[in-house]
Amino acid sequence: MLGLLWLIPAIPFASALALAVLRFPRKVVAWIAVSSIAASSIISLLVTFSFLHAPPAGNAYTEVLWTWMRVGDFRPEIAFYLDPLSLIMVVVVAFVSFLIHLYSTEFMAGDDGYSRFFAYMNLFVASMLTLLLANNLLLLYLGWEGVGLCSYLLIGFWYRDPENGLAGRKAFIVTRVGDTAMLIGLFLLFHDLGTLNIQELMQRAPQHWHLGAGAAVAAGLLLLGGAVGKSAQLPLQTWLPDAMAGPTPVSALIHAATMVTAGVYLIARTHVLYSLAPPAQFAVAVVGAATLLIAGFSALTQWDLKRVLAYSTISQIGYMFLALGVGAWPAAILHFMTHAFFKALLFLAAGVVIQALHEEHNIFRMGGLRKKLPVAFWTFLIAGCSLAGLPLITAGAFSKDWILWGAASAANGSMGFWIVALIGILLTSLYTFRMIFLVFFGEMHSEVTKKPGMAMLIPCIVLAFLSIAGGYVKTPFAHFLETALPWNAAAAGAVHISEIGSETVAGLVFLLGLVLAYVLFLRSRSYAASLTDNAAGAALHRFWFSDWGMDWLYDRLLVRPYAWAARIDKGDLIDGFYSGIAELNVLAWRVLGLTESGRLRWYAAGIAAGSIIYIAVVLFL
Amino acid sequence: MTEVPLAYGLILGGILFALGLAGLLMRRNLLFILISIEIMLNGAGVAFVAAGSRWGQPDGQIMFLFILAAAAAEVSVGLALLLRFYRQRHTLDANRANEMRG
Amino acid sequence: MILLWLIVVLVGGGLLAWLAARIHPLLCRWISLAAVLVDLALALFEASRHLSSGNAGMNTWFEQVDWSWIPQFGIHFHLALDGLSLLLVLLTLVLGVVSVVISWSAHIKALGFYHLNLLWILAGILGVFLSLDLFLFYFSWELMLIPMYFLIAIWGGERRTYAAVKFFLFTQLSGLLMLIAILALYFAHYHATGVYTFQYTALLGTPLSPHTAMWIMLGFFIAFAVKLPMFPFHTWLPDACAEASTATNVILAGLLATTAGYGMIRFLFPLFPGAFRAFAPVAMTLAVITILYGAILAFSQTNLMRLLAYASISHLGFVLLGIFSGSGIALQGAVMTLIAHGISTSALFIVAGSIEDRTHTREIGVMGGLWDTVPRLSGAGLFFALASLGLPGLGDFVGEFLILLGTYRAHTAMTVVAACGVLAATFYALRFVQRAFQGPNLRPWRLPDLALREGLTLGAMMVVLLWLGLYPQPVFHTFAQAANHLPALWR
Amino acid sequence: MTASDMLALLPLLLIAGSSVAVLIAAAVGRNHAVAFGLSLSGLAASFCSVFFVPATQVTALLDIDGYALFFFGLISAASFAVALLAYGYLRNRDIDKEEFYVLLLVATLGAMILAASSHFASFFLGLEVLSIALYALIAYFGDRPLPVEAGIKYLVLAASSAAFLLFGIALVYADLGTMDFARIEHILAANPNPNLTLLLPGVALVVTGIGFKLALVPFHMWTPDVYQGAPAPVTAFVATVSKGGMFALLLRYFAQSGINRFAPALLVFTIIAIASMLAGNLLALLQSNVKRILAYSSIAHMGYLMVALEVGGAIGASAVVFYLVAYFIMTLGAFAVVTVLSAEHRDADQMEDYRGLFWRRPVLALVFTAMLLSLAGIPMTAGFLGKFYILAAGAAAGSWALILILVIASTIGLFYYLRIVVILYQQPGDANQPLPLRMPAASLVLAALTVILVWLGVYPSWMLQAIHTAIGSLL
Repeated sequence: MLGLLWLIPAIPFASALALAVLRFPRKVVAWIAVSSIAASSIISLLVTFSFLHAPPAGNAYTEVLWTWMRVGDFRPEIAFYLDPLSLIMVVVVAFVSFLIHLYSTEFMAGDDGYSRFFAYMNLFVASMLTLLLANNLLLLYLGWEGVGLCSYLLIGFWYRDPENGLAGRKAFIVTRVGDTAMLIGLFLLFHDLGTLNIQELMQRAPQHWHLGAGAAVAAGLLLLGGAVGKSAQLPLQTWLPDAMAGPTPVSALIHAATMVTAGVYLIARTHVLYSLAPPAQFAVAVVGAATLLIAGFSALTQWDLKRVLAYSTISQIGYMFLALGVGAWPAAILHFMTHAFFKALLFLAAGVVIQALHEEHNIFRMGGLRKKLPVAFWTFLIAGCSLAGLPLITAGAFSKDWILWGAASAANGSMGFWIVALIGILLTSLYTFRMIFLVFFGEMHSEVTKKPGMAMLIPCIVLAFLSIAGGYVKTPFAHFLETALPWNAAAAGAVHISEIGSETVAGLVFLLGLVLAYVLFLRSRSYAASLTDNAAGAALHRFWFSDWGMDWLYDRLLVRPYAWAARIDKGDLIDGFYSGIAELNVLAWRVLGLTESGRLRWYAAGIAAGSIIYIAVVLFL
Repeated sequence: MTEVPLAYGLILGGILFALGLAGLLMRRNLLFILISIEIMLNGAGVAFVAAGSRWGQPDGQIMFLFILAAAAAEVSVGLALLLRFYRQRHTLDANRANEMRG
Repeated sequence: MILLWLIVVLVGGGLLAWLAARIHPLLCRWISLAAVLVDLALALFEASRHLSSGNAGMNTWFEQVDWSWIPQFGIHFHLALDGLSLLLVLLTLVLGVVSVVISWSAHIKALGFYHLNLLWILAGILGVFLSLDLFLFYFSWELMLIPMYFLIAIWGGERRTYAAVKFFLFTQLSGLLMLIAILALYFAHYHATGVYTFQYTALLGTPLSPHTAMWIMLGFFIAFAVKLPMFPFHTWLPDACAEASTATNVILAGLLATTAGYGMIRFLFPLFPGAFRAFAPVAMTLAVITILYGAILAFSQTNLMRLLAYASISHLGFVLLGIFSGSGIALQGAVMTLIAHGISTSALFIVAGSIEDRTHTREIGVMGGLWDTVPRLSGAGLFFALASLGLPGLGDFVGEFLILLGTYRAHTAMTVVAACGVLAATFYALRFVQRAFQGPNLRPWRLPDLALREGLTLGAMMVVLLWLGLYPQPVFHTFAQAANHLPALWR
Repeated sequence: MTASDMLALLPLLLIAGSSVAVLIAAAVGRNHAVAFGLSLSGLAASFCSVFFVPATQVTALLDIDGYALFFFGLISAASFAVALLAYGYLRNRDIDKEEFYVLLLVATLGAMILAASSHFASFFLGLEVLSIALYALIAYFGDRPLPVEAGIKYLVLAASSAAFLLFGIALVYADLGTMDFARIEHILAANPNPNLTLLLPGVALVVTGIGFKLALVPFHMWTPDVYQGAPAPVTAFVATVSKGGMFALLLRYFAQSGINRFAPALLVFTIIAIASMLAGNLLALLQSNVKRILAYSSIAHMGYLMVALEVGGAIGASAVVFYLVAYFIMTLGAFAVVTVLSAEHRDADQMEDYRGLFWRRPVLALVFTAMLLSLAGIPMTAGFLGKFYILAAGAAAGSWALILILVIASTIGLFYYLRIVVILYQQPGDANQPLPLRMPAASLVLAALTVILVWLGVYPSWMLQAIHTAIGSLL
């Protein structure tokens, strides 16, 4: 059964190829696209059962398809590696992808790029699965770039509006900045350890590098560079809000559930490296902590429903990074899973709302949709609660509380991280309920023009179920991940705080956020408005709204100088040198041409002068 | 008869040559230019004779004869061309022979 | 003998095609196509014969032709084939087929003469790849220029004269410097051994003082650097590309650069190992500058062909970097990049040419929204733009990755800067895609999409790039065999 | 003078004889065809005689060695080609044609004497025979202004430069007491520290005379005017036979008189070479008259030859001779094209006359292209091998600076050759191009020249062998 592994990415890839090259009627397109992902999901489930039923040796299975290249001692393979970590990721990705594909068949029904859309989507799934299953970093990089590409293509899917294209380009370029760092990281790893096979790397790293070795730190930081790019973490987070220009299912699939968590996966996958490089791991935690705060504040100020969700995603991935940074590996993965469920659901439900209101994105023009779109409301509410961390019931609460506790008590935890994480919970709760209250409560501002069909509702309902149930697997989950990601709950962290205590505090903070949101955005909106009425408040609002001015900064510091340098040298200044030589020759031609005056006596004088000069030369030189 | 020193002969030839050259460069009339060239050739001839006398050989004088013959031929062709030139342009000004330049 | 036939078929085919054009244009096209296809078949036959045997390192050369040509100078007509030449010969002929096919329906004045030049330049390029006598090498090297000059000067755009003359002057001057270097080596060898010979194999290991070796190597280097082209000798290429027709651009950007890379690999290190090493830091610095400079300028261009030309310059900087890095892996990457770049850049020029055929413009500002009307063409453009920006899974990535991987060992800082070149490639490639294909179709363009012939050509090139990207082993295998023959190869 | 001497002089005698024959024939009855036929057969016979004439020193004046015979062959072949060109060119003109052939034969004779001269006296005689015939040839169309102007310019300058030459010879003679090249060498070799105050200025003045004929800088200024004014076949003759004969002499003088042992003399040659290469090519850069371009280009080519001359030795001498052969072929070819395209009232010397030639007469355009590319030194042509040979000679002697300048100069030169080539392939304009005369003989010449051009460019061994033999007798 495990032998079917290669089919998991191969089927979507084949389907993408077919959709790109051949032309089918719409129904067939939808059928091919969805069934290919369904097939992948089913195979992934089969593989899971097989894996659980008869675990392979070492609790890991490698399937080599072929040797990619053999150049000197560099011999990467096209090979897939299955262990509990990749298994969980694959199953979640395949399954969520399936649901979102199903949703898309209806959501995109009216679009003239139907086939193109699904080709891109299938290609994305194939790349994502390749990324997860890769047994070496080069193949992982292939998937990594592949998902980046699909992200670019899908953000700019509605290419007629140049804004969308620019957003896609920004996303691709910003993530590629990170990718370049990662690429250099690969060179470093190969240079020092002589392989890019992940498992070999993990074995060799402790042999070659002592704890805290400079090379290990450098490698960890370079890979972190790739991770922050892909996962939209500080300082490369600026692309994700703009990426919301893509169709909503794309936001759900790529920019919430799957691709953006690739960075988390990468760091988890190479966790041995980070264990060897405490400064790098600390950087991961700091990045996560800083991002979750910054994005949380930004989320508070957005008026675009999808941008709120985008900042929320950044913030949640910040949690995952924090978990990785402090060493609470399985917590990060669990949060990835629950986040995949509830954030995908939030986007899908938001998509229902947006489509129902005729492409209205502004939450201040929504309101009172509770009655008109009940399914959307209830599923959005469930997902929102999960996101904000409604204790005991929702999946999100389980994973987040785990991270919170880990932030304090895990190997590298500290009180500071715990407090930051706690503030994050307050912010999350606040912006989540702000969103819910503004969209579904209060007065109606817009007419509902379209009711969702079953293809859109069923995925929402399934995901709503998962957003609640997904958290109950925490203990078997940790156990299952044991071989891939060791988790020592009793690790002597810096701060001793009981798990129950931490959870209780978190629950209270959640409630505080809920109440605050209720007061500010449902009971007395004027009070919220008065906060931004004064100059300082308005400035702060603008500052947060513009993502802490990072876009502005990058534009001035990097984009404009580059464009300026390119523009002034458009005509290639080097060519001026050659033109100068040509001009010089022409000048010489003109001057010499004067000697050809056509005058006989001048010519004779030339002869006389020449002979006199030569006589002088022979006599005096 | 005492021998004339080589230097005297050469200097005389040189002066003649220089005079011819000066005429060539200064006169605008083509006829005078031809005459100047004759003077230059004769200057060379004098030098030859002087050189021949230094070595006691007839070669110098023979060369002088060659020069005379060649000069005569050149002048005859030259005069014919001058005639043509005058017919076409009604002048013998050498500066007018500048239709081709550049 | 097959080696000789490879050249003779093209030369003869060119003449025949020229004559046939007076009878019927189609006959001329078919003869040209047949000639290139026959050649390709011959080359493939060679490949199958020698690669399947797998006797790497047993024979120095797969096949040789060696006749005395001008005995007074010790000049031989010496052709030989090894893995490196084989790869590049195959690339040449594949692109040759492509260039004949894409000229198929275009209205071309003086059709026969056009095909004569097309086939003869291919013959010249084959001569470069196959020559083992330095005189013959130079002979072929220069002979490539004339058909290329005609192709630009007769079938080019508005400023074709300027472009053609510029091309010719740059390459000629640098070529003559190489000739001087060849002669210097020739006499140095004579003084050392008392034998007059231009034979590559004999000249290997000529004892030279470091000073002399450096000067002679520079003579070779400059010819290759101009042809590559390397910063700051690159300015002829954008001008040439901006004026040349599509098929010409395929050869110009896809093949001429390859000859330069080939020359560096074949001659520079094996003949002057010491000088090569001493010069490597300078060359690598120039390579890195080339990479970045090309990428930045590509970003600012508005003429599509110039954009692609600068992009091509940037990619070729990687080749230079790989060759001079002194790493076997990077060298393999350089060969791979030569091949992949040959295919992908040619394909981009074909796409650009197809756009120009339809819209009659090369200005990307005037295009826009083409996806609406020519989705297949746009898709192809996207695909090759992605190849150009180094998307993993396609051939270009494999080459550039290996170059950087290998270079890292030699020079970390340069690798880091060069890796930024990969990033910069994203800027111009995406800008091209965006300006040409995306955005609103304002004009609005209503154009025919790819014809079957164009579609098949581009499709085949996509398949090749994917193949190179996912299973490049045959290429590495072939070159590894050749690498054994390069003495004291890059350890 | 023995019978074997007479036999050795046969090539010269045949030319001289045929010139007399043409004169007599013309006296009997004017007939263009007869004069043409007689000249051709004389030239052909002279060419053939070269192959069996024994090498002999005929008096102190003429050294009919392998080297001289080689040049006899080259010169007579070139004159043969010029005669063929002239036939079509003259045929339809209202002018006496027979004297043209007489003058042509006499000029050829002069050039041949130069090639065989081993003595200053024969040098001077050959020079005068050549020059005086050329004055008349250049101004052959005496009723037109340009040829007459060209003739007068050439006459005045040639005569005055001859005066320089003679004065120089006189100084050398005064110093050394001999005008025989071989004896000069002998005397110089015997006396390691000669008195140079007379000798070196003498040599400089001799160089002036030679430099004028070869159009070396700064004695070059007449060249474009004469090239432009003279009828195209005569220009071809001036460019090839006249310069070729003179260069043959220069090489012999250089190789045999031991003049190359004086550093100042070599310095002069170096200056001349560099100045000629650069000035020649730069002067032609944007010139719009094809004949003038070819004139300037010939200055540069003489500069290249000077580089090889200076290198000396067997390789330098062979390079000179091979390059001269190539230069003869491509220059004749280029002027043949000019001739073929010339109309009755004027020569096709304007750039515009060539616009779009490829589309009207593709073969002619390709031939012209081949000639121009050969002049530029592109492979597959004799010009390439010539340049290769010169570079090889320079490299052998280690004259890196000189060959570097050569390379730069020839790149500049490439520019204007390409300018003409470009014009050939442009779309024809509507300018009134001259309606060319029909010239089958000239086409034959072109075909033959093209074949030899490519033949030498691809397979030069036989020629190299012949040159090797010829040089053997010189050194």
